[in-house]
Amino acid sequence: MSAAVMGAPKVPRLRLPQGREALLLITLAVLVAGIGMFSHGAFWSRINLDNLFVSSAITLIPAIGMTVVMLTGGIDVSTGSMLGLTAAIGGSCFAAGWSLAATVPVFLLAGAGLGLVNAVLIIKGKIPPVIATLGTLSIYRMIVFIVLGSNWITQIPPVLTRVFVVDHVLWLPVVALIALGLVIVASLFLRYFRWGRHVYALGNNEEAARLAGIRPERIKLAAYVMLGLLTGFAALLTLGQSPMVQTSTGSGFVLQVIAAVVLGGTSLSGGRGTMAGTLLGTLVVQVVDDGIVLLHIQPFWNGVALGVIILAAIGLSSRRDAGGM
Amino acid sequence: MAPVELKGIVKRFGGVVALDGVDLTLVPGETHALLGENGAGKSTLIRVMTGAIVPDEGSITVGGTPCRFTHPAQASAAGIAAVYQEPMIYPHLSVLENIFAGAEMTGRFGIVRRGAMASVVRPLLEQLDLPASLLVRRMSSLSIGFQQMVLITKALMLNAQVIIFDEPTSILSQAETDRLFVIIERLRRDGRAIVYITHRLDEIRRIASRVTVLTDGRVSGTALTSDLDEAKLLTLMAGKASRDYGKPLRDRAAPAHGKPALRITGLTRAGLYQNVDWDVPAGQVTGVYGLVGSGRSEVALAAFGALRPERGTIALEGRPIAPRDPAEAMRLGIGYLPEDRKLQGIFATKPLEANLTAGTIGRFRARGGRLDFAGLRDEALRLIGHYRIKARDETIGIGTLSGGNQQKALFARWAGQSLKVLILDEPTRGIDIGTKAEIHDFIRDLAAGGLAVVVISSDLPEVLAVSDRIIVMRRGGVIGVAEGAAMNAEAILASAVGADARAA
Amino acid sequence: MHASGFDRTRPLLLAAMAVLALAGFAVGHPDILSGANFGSMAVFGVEIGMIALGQTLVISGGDSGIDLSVGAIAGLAQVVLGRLLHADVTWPLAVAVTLGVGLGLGAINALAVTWLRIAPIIATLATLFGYAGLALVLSGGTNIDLTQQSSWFLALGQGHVLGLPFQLIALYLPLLAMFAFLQHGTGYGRALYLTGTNDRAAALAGLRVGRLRGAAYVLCGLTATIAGIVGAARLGTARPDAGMNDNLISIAIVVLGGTGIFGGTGSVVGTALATVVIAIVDYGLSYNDFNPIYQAGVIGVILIGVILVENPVLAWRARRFK
Amino acid sequence: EPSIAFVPKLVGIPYFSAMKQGFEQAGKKFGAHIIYQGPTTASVSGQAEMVQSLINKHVTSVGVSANSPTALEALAKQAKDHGILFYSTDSQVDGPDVDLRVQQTSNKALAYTVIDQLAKAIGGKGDVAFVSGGPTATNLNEWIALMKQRIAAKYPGIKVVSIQYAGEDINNATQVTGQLLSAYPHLKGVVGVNSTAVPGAAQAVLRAGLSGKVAVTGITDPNSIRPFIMNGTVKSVVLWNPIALGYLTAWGIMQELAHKPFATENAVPGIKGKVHYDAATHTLLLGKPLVIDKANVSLNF
Ligand SMILES: Nc1ncnc2c1ncn2[C@@H]1O[C@H](COP(=O)(O)OP(=O)(O)OP(=O)(O)O)[C@@H](O)[C@H]1O
Ligand SMILES: Nc1ncnc2c1ncn2[C@@H]1O[C@H](COP(=O)(O)OP(=O)(O)OP(=O)(O)O)[C@@H](O)[C@H]1O
Ligand SMILES: [Mg+2]
Ligand SMILES: [Mg+2]
Repeated sequence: MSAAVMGAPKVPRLRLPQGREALLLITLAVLVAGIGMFSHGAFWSRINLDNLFVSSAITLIPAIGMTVVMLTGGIDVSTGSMLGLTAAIGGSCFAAGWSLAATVPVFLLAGAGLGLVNAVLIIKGKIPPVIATLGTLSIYRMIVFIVLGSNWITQIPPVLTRVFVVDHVLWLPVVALIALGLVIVASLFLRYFRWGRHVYALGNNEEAARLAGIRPERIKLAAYVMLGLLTGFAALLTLGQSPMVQTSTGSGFVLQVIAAVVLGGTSLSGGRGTMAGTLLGTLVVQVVDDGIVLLHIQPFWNGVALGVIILAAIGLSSRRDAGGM
Repeated sequence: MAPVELKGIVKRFGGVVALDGVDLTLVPGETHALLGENGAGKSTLIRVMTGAIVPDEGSITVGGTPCRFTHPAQASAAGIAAVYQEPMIYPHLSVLENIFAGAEMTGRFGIVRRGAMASVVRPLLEQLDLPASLLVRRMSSLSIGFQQMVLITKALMLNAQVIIFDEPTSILSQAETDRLFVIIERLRRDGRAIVYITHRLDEIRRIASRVTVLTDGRVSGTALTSDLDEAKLLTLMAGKASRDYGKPLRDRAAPAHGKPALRITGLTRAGLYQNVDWDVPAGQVTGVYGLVGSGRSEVALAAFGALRPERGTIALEGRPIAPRDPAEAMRLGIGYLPEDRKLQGIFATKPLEANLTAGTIGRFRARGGRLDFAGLRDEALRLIGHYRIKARDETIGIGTLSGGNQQKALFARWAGQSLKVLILDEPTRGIDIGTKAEIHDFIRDLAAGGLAVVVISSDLPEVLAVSDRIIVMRRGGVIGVAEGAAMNAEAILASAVGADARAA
Repeated sequence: MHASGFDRTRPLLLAAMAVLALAGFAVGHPDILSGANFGSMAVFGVEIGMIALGQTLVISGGDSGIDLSVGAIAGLAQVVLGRLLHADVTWPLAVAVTLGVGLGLGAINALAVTWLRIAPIIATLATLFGYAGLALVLSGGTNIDLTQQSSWFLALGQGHVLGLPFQLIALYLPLLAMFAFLQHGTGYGRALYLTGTNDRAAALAGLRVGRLRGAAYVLCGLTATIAGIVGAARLGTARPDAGMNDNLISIAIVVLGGTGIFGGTGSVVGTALATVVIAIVDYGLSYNDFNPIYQAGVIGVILIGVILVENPVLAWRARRFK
Repeated sequence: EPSIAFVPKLVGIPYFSAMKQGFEQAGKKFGAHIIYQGPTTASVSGQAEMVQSLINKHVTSVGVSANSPTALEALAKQAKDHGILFYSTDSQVDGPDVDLRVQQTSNKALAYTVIDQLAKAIGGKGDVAFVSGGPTATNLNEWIALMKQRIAAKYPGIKVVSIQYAGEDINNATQVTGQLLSAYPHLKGVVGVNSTAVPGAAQAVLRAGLSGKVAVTGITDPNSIRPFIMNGTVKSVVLWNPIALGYLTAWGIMQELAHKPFATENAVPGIKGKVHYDAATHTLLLGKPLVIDKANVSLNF
C-alpha cells in the first residue's frame, strides 16, 4: 500500500531522480564505471564492446515486441521456442542450399506465422496469454525436435556473421545499429501515433477501450504477430552470432527477454512501460553478465552476483515506486 | 437531430430479468430523467443504448431507422455517448489521453496532435471550472471525484446528439453539480437529447423536463416533471411511504458533547492537506463537507493508517496513535468505508458473503483453525436482511449486483463491526432515495449506540440530515465547524466554496 | 463459486482427462495398470506436485505473483542437506536444518516482493540466479553422493508404506490435505483469495496484504525444499541443478489446474489433479515407447485443449444455471 | 529376441544419435531389439523416470549414459532384483549393481591428448582458458581435472586463467569466449570441453579476428567443428567414434546375456583391434582417442 494506491499523487521519500529509466541509467552508469575501472580497460576493448552490443541487440529486438505485447496486458512465454523453431526452419533452408535472399523472408514469415498462431489461440480461442503460450512453448519445441531430427544444422552461410556481427557502421556492429533503429521507431510509434496510444489504452482498461471504439482484438493480433516477426529476425541474427542450430537453440531466451522488459519498468498487468526502459533493462542485464567474466569472478558466483545486483538496483527504486500497481 | 426510440427492450442475465420490455423515447431538446430503485435496471438500459451489451429482445430506432448496436463504436457513430456509473478510466494515462482515448485527433501519418487536442478541450475545462494543469496529470493520481469530472468532460467532448449521464453527481458536491447543470441546460437548448440518472430528487426538478421511472426492469410510469410532486414520484418508484427527505430526522437542537473519540490535530501532508484539526466525539455523527478534492478522503485515510501524514497527531480516546496500516487501525477500533467502490471496496468476482465478512474473517474461527462457514453465512444473511440488500442469495458474485446494492453491501460490511470510530466516505453513493433514508437511520443508530461516526459526503442535504456537527473543508484545510443553528445549507456552502469563488 | 475460490469445472475436466489418458494408454499396454506402474507415476509426480502446491498459493495471491526460484530452492536445499550429511550431522537434524533454510529462502523471496516491492517475476528471477549460484558455490559444482547415508533417510524417497511410495502416502497427500484445508478452510485462505482478487480493497478491509502474500512465498519455499529433500533421497544424490526444469513445469501445472494468473481463483485440488494428468501422460507416453520429444508437446496440447473445451462448457453452464 | 534399452543423457543431439546408430547396427547383426529413449534436457530425474518405466516393462537389458554417477544406483539394484541386466556406457554409474560398463577411451588418455594438441598449437606455453558445459557434468569435470594434471606435469609454461561454463549451448559458448578474449588479452588458447563449447569458442575467436592468434581445441564431433577446421580457426579436436561405442556396448550386452565371459583382450566382429576388459570394474574399453583434423574431418557423426 502506498499513497498512489489511495488515489493521491506519489510523494518520493528519497531525493532520487524520478522514474525507472533514470534509475536504470544510474545503475548502468555505476556498473559501467565500476567494471570499466576494475577490468583494467578490458571492458572498453573493441572485442568486449562488440560482444556486448551483439548480445544486447539479439535480446533487445524481441524485447521490443515483448514490450508491446506486455503493454496490451498480455505476455508471450513461447518466444524462446519460437526462436528455436524459426532457426530450425530457416536453417533447414540453408542446409537445403537456398540462397540468403530466399531464406531471409522464410525466417521472418515463419516468425510472424508462429506469432499468429499464438494470437489466434489467445484472441479467438479466448485462452489466457500465459497458458496459450506455455502451451505453444512446448509444442514449438517439439516441432524443433521433429524438424531437426537429432542433427544440428551447421551449414550456415558465414556471410551472416560478417554482415550482422563483424561489419561496423558508425562504430557499432550492424545488428546493434538495427536494434537501436527499431527501438527508436517503436518508441516514436508508441508515443506519437494513434495506434501506439491505443496500445496503452487497451492495456490500461480493455473494457473502457472497447467502449471507446478501439478494437482490442486487432491490436493484440498485431502485437503478437510483430513479436513473432521480430523473433524470427532475432533467430537469423542468432545464427550470425554462432552458426549452428541446435535442438536447444533459444531455450532460456524468453526469461532473459521478459527480465529485460520488466526490469525496464513495463508492468505485467499492462498499460505502463516504455521502449527506453526496455533498452536500459536489456543493457543492465547484459553488462552485469559481462562484468562477471571481466572482473575474473569465479563463475559459480555469477548467478549470486546477478541476483544481488538486480535485487539491489530494482529494490532501491521499487520500494517507493512499484506501489502504483 | 432525430428522436431515439427504444421498444420492448428485454435483457436477461441468466435467471435475472434486468429489463423486461422497456419502451423509451428520447426527444431532442429534452432532458429525460431516469429514476428507479437500486437494481431497477437503469444502468443496464444505458448499456443497451450505448451498445455495450446486446439486448435479448426489442429494437432501437434512431430517427425511424432501426439500429442494432453490437459494438459500442456503432452507437458512438450514431451519436450516442455516455458517462457510466462505474468510472471507466485508463489509470496510467494522462487526463488528456483519457479524454481522447479512441477518438484521438491525428495529423499526417496518424500522428497524434496533443497540442490540438489540448486546445479543443481547454474551453470545456474552463466551463467546468477545472484547471488546465489537470490535463497532464496521471488519471490514477486524481481522486474519484476529479475522475468523474474528467469523464464528464470526455462525454461532452464527443459532441454527441444523445448524452447519457448515469449518476454523475453521486460523488460531486454542490458547486460541481451546479456547473454541470449549467452545461447540461446549454446542451439541451442546443437540441441534444439528455438522459440523466440520479437518486437525488431535488436535481430532477432542477433540470429534467420529463421523468421515466423504472421498477424491476419495467417502466412504471412516465410524466412531465411539472406534473409531479415528490410524493407522487416516490409512490411511482417503489410505493414506499414518503419520508421527509433532506430535513433533520429528529430534533438535534443541542447535542450533548460526547467525550472525544478521535482527535486529529495539525495533520499535514504537503500538497494534500495542511494543519487539519478534526474533533470527533463518541455518540455523535460528525459530517465532513467540502468540494471534490478538498482533502477529506486523505485525512480519513491517514487516520485509518493507509496514508502516512508528515506532521500532526492523531489521538484515539486521548491516547496518541500512529497506525501503520488499516489492519492496525482496525485493531485500535477505527473503521473506514472507502469512496471508490470498484477499486477500493468490492471483490468483484467473489460472493456477496465473502464481501460482507471480509473485515471480520478473524472472528469466525471454529475448532482447529477452521473458518466457521455456518457462522459466516449466518452473519452474511443477517447483514443482507438487516440492510435490505437486493440479491438472489449470499453466494452470488457481488460484481453482478447493481451499483447501489454493492454500496449497501460495503456499508453493511463496516456497520456490522464493533468499532470505536467509523469513517464513512460517501456512504450513500448511488443508493436510491428510499434506501438512503434507511441508511441515514442506520447511521444515526450507530451513533446512538455510542460509536463516533464521521460522514464524508459531497451531498449537502445528506450531511445536514445525518450530522450533529459539520466540519467544512476547502483546499486541504478546515474552514470551519458548524453546529446547531449554524448548520444551514447556505452558510456551509458559502464557506466550502470560498467567499471569493462565490463572488466571482 | 465457493467463497474461497473453489470452482468445480476444471477439476472435473481434469479428472475425466486423467481417466481417459489412462484408458488410452491401457489400450496400447494393458499392463500399465499394474501397481508397480502406478507407484512409479506417483514417485515421479510427487516432487513437482509438491512444488506446484506452493506455487498455487503464490499465484493465487495476485499482483502477478509467481515464484521462478522454486527449482533453485530445491537444488540449494539438496546441496545444504548433502553438505550437512557429509559433515556427519545426523539425518533428522540435517533434514530439519534444511527445512529451516528452505523457509529462509522463501522468506527472502517474500521480502523482495512485499517489502522491496519488486515485481515477483523479477524478484524471483534474481533469487533464482542467486540460489542456483549458491548451490554451485556450496557444492563446488559437483554432485554429492548420498547413497551411503542411513537407509532411514533414503527411505524418504525410496521407501514404501502399505505397498505405496512413502513420499506419496506420508508426505504428498498430507501436504495436499494441509494446503487444501489452508486454502479453503481457513481464514488465511480466504484472506489470500480476497487479496488476490483486489489488493487495494483487501488492504482497506483490514487484511494484511503483505503478510498474506509473504506467507505464500514462504510456504512455497518450504514445499520446494521438501521436494528437494525427497529428490535427494530418491536418487541418493544431491545435485545443485536438481530443480532446473521445475519452474515452468510447476507453473504449467498450476494454470492447468485452473488457477488464474491474475490471482484470486484456483485450488490446490485442481493443481493436484493437473499433476496426476501430467504424471500419467508423461509416464504413459514413455511406457508406450513414444519418442520422449512428444511428451512436452503433448502437455502443451493439453494445456491449450483444456481451455478450448472448458470455455464452451462454462458458457453453457452460465446459460443454464445463472 | 532380447530387448536392449538405452537411455542417453539427452536426446536430440548428434552425439547420442551416433551412438544409437551403433546400437542399431549391432542389434541387427546380433539379433536384439533396440529401444532408445531419453530426456530432452540432461536431467537426472528425467533419466531415472525412463529407466524406471523400462524396468517396469521388463526389458531384457537397460542402461544409460549417466547424468550423475550415483543417482541411478538404486535403479541399478532394482533392475538386478527384477533379473534385468543393467549397464552404463559413455558416462558411468557407480556401485556394485552395474553388470557392464563400456568406456569410450580412458579419461586420462582423452584429457592428455587434448592438452597435447593444445600445447602443439600454442607452442607449449601461454595463458589458456577452459569453456565447459554444465558445471555439474561429472565426466566433464573429471576431464578438466585430468587436463590440469597434464599441464602441471608436462607443460609448466601453460597457465589456466579461467574456467567458464556455457551449458550445452553454442550461443552461450560464443558469448562467454568473447568475454574471455577481452578479459584476458594475452590469451593463447581456448579448450572447449564439450561438443558445443568448441565450435562456440571457435566462432568467438573468428569473430574477434583472432583466428590463428588464439588456438581453439577440445572435445567435439566432426560435424559440429567441420566449418571451423575447414576455415582454419581450429587445427584439431579430439573424440572417439561414438558409433563404435554404441556398437560395442550392444555387443557386450549380447555377450553377457549369452553368459559368455570376457577375456582381457577381446576380438569384436566389426571393430578393428582388440577391446580391453577390466574384470574388477566390469569395464570394456573401446580404445584410444581419435584426433580429428583436416585429414579426417569428413567423418560423419
Ligand atoms: N453482468 C450482470 N450479470 C448478472 N446480473 C446483472 C449484470 N448486470 C446487471 N445485473 C442485474 O440486473 C439488474 C439491474 O441492474 P442495474 O445495474 O441496471 O440497476 P440500476 O437500476 O442501475 O441500479 P443502481 O441504482 O443501484 O445503479 C440487477 O438485478 C443486477 O443484479
Ligand atoms: N485543483 C486541483 N486540480 C487537480 N487535482 C486536484 C486539485 N485539487 C485537488 N486535487 C487532487 O484531488 C485529490 C484530493 O482529493 P480528496 O480525495 O482528498 O478529496 P475529497 O475531499 O475526499 O474529495 P473527493 O470527493 O474527490 O474524494 C488529490 O489527488 C489532489 O491532488
Ligand atoms: Mg446503476
Ligand atoms: Mg474523497
